[in-house]
Amino acid sequence: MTEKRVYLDNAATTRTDPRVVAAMEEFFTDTYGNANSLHAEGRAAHKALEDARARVAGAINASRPDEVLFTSGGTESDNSALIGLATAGGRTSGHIVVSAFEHHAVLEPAEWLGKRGFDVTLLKPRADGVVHAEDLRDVLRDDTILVSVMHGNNELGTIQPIRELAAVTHERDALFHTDAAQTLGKIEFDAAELGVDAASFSGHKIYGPKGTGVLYLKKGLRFAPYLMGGGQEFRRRSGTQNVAGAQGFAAALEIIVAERETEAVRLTKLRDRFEEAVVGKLDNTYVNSIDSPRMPHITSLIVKGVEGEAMLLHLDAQGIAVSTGSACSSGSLQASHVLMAIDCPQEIAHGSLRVSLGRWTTDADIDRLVDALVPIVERLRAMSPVYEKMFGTHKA
Amino acid sequence: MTEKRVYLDNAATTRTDPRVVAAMEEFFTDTYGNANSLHAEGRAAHKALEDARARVAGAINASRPDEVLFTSGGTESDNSALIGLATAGGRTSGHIVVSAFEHHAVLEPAEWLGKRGFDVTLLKPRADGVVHAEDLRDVLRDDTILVSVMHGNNELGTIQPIRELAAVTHERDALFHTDAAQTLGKIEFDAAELGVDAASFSGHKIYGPKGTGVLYLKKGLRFAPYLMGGGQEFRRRSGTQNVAGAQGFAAALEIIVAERETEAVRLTKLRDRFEEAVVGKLDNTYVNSIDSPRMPHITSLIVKGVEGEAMLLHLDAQGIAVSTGSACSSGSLQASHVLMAIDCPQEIAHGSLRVSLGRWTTDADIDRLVDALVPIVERLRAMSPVYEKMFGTHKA
Amino acid sequence: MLYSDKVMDHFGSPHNMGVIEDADGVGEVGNPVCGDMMKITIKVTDDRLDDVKFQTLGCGAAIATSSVITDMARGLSIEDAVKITKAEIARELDGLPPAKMHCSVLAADGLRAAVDDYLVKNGREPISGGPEHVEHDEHGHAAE
Amino acid sequence: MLYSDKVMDHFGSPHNMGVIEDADGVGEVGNPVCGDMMKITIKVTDDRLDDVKFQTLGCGAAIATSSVITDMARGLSIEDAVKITKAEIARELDGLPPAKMHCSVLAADGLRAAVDDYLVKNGREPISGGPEHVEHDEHGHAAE
Ligand SMILES: Cc1ncc(COP(=O)(O)O)c(C=O)c1O
Ligand SMILES: Cc1ncc(COP(=O)(O)O)c(C=O)c1O
Repeated sequence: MTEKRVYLDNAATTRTDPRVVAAMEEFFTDTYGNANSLHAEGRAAHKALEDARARVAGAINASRPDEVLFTSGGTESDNSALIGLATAGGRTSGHIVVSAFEHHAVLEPAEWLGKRGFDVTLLKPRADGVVHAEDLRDVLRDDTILVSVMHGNNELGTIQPIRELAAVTHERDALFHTDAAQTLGKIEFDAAELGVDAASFSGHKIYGPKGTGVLYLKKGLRFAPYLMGGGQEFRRRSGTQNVAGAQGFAAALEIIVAERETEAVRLTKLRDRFEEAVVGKLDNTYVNSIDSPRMPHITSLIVKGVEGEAMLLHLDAQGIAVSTGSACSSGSLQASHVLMAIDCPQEIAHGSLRVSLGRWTTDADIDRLVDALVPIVERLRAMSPVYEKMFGTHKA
Repeated sequence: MTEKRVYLDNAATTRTDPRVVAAMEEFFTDTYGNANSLHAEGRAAHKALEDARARVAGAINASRPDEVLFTSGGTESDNSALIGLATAGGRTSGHIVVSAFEHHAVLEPAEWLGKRGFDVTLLKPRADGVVHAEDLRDVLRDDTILVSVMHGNNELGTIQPIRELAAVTHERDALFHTDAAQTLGKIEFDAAELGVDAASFSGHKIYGPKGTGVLYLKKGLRFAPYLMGGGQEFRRRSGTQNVAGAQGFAAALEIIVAERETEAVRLTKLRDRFEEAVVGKLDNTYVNSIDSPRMPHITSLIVKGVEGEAMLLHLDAQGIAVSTGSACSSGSLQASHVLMAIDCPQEIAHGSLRVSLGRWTTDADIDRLVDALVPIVERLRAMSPVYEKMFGTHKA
Repeated sequence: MLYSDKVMDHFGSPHNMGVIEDADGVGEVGNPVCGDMMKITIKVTDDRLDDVKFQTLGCGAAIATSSVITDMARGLSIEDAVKITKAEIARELDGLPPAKMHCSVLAADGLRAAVDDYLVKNGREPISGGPEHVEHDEHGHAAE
Repeated sequence: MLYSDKVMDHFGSPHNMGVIEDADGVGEVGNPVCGDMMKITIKVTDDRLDDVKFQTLGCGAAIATSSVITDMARGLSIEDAVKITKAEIARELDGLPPAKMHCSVLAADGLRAAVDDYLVKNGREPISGGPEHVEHDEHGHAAE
């Protein structure tokens, strides 16, 4: 990599902010105790851990610090929330609703529960990329125990009406969990205001360290711990606490929350400029869910008649990192389940491109992307045996 | 903390070695990609991850790198091994044997399985702190599917005859898992030589970062992933990989393995000197499992007629960090299940003190501990309403 | 599991440690589950506690609660002394970890036993009403 | 999911891309599951492949396998050309990720289809024996 890279895959992971790295440092070699030890080293670690917890609780407006459990990431938080809430108190049956375009870290435990006595409904979002509260209401039942709908979709960028969805869920006395890995710090997350019972977060999506996450779990809920052992985290998540990670998470969260409003304005402008440019310059190209409420940092593009991985690899060769929901990119044979869930036809879903902006994205980066992408698409379409036939001539 | 602290609780957690911190640095801010992304950032992260994996595989003598799965710690490795191996392929019953003095990260998933159709036998170690192969043979059955016995006990320091235990287990066509969180880098761990099917490791016990671990899983075993989602780690452990953590683990492991033999000699000397001194100066005091094979870094002391937490707090006030298996120290009302498992009477189990040495432990540290401990014990015994009655006069 | 500074002060430098040799009342109590043992000796004049001393085998909280109850009880009438509650002891120590509350009960029980012993020795009826009910908080095992 | 340098070379600068206008045989194949589409055109003299060109809609592997098979097939007799296997294509590219093996099949199928088309157009029997069996490797979903 000689020329400066343009990293536009911030929805996949973010660079750890150097301020966050600095904030973690002392917890490796200085305050290195086990937070459960009684001696001074342990008490110092415990204090650091609880300090991080209180700061996270404050930033998401939890009602008390012990509603915040530190985990190893979004996946663990999701798994724990789904299975821990569903099976609490030894429960072995009940109706669970998850949206069809959840992350696999929610879908798979839902499926796991479905194989073990629970009845699982996959609720489809509408074509606008949004799960509508009316649609949820229609599938809720008397025996519904748990609903999980993500706050922001990682591929489309769409924001789900969590407050309404939680309210509808609560009307039926079920619990509501939201996977907020993508929204945290990008749009407001206020646990009390949203009225959720549980929420999942991931450190590496907010310029924090990988391998860190948080599960917000409202006080007083019955919960079966997923990681079992020493009984750490108020007996809700075992394993020696990662104090440096917790401090890193807290630091990352405070920074992103402090900068949120200005960043949202800045990124929305960049995103809109990109979308206009690319749709203006490429025909048979559109932005998914463009009219829905969206997070500022994600654009999901459909470029008809090309395959996503091919675009991705050409962009990469030109120094630009993006991602795609195309089948081929994932080692799977099917295009992204997210695009399928909004009824994007399989053929054109293969032409999806996700561009996700971040803290260090500049105007120049967007220009470079547009300048690189247009000829790449034209070249790939020219290579295609079916483009002319299917979509007519492409722009000169 | 004005005077230099003496940290003798290395079995609880270790200080991250500055060399390990240095090894992780670039993976926060430089090679920060998602190891599953196709672009250059992703490929670089992937390369770093696979490099770490290969180094870990080499250090534990795995037969191939993909036998090494990165996890969030010893607890997750233990939970995953027990539940993932027992429930693989949808299995819902079978006989499982775990030793009675396993870490709770093994005992709790065993109990969880016991409540869900599996039949669990808790195999007692003998009074010498060792699980004997003959005793295991006696409890194995035709329907035994899994045995888990730890490599080194975290409280007693005793080494279990894993090779024999695994062989006896394999005679009955069951799988063998060992929790090697305490032994890794302290005594040799050779997966092939030991003949185990699965093994758990924890980064923060080997001067690596907290929140990192490894599950060794022999190739070809059926396994139900415990963390479910994106299908990372060869579809055996989901969650965006913690590349910095994996590199930190690998660096920590390579360092500790390289220094193992000289450290073992050094620490054994220090430990033996401590044990002789303290038993010489305090009557009614002995070392648990002193004649059994033990790891170099752990001493488990029983000081009759005093309570462990009181010793611990007084030592701490004098700048020395140790731990205890006493009930009171843990927020539990029962003394350590490990001491109970070797039939240590409850009254004297309360007087347990664990001293665990580490990389930075010096001769002077041991002297300070002995000099501090003797008068503390004498003072506490003098405060006791029952010491004279129960144990006669203490040394002048 | 964090102790307040006050607990640590009492633990580090306990008050009134020892045995009153010519005690008017002796209370010996123990929590066999936890392994704590406590002995309270009292000196009484006109049904008022002139002196209170303790011996304790136990954890930091056991020692601190023993120490603080001797301070609290000294100079009180025996009627008031037996009314000292678990909650008051914990308050006096700026709080105790939930798992340690049983230790404060033990201290109160020891004092009551000593007062009763004094009364019975003097041919009077015991007044303490027996040990305060021990609530077992939710406990678990060591986290490491 | 890492591609070899050879795959990336063919993908970045594909060989023999395009359509032979007066082709003697045309093969059009597609993998509807994956969305790959491939068109191979051939020029044949004395049952020998003078020229082979491709058009492909698909991922990096689809493009690279198309490109490399045109190199491999050029100059071969039609008998030898239809014998090119999935494994040979992968070997020629220094390997393919397991999940991408189906793309190399597609390339071989395209070439066979073109040869058969040439034969049928000339009133002869097709010789390819049809498409090579597509083994579906174990696939999963995106990991992110
Ligand atoms: C919406 C969503 N949920 C969950 C996850 C999983 O989080 P992690 O990678 O921290 O396990 C991700 C990203 O990977 C995500 O985008
Ligand atoms: C023997 C043993 N197993 C498992 C664990 C749990 O490891 P971790 O704290 O990394 O989850 C520990 C230490 O805590 C241990 O000593």
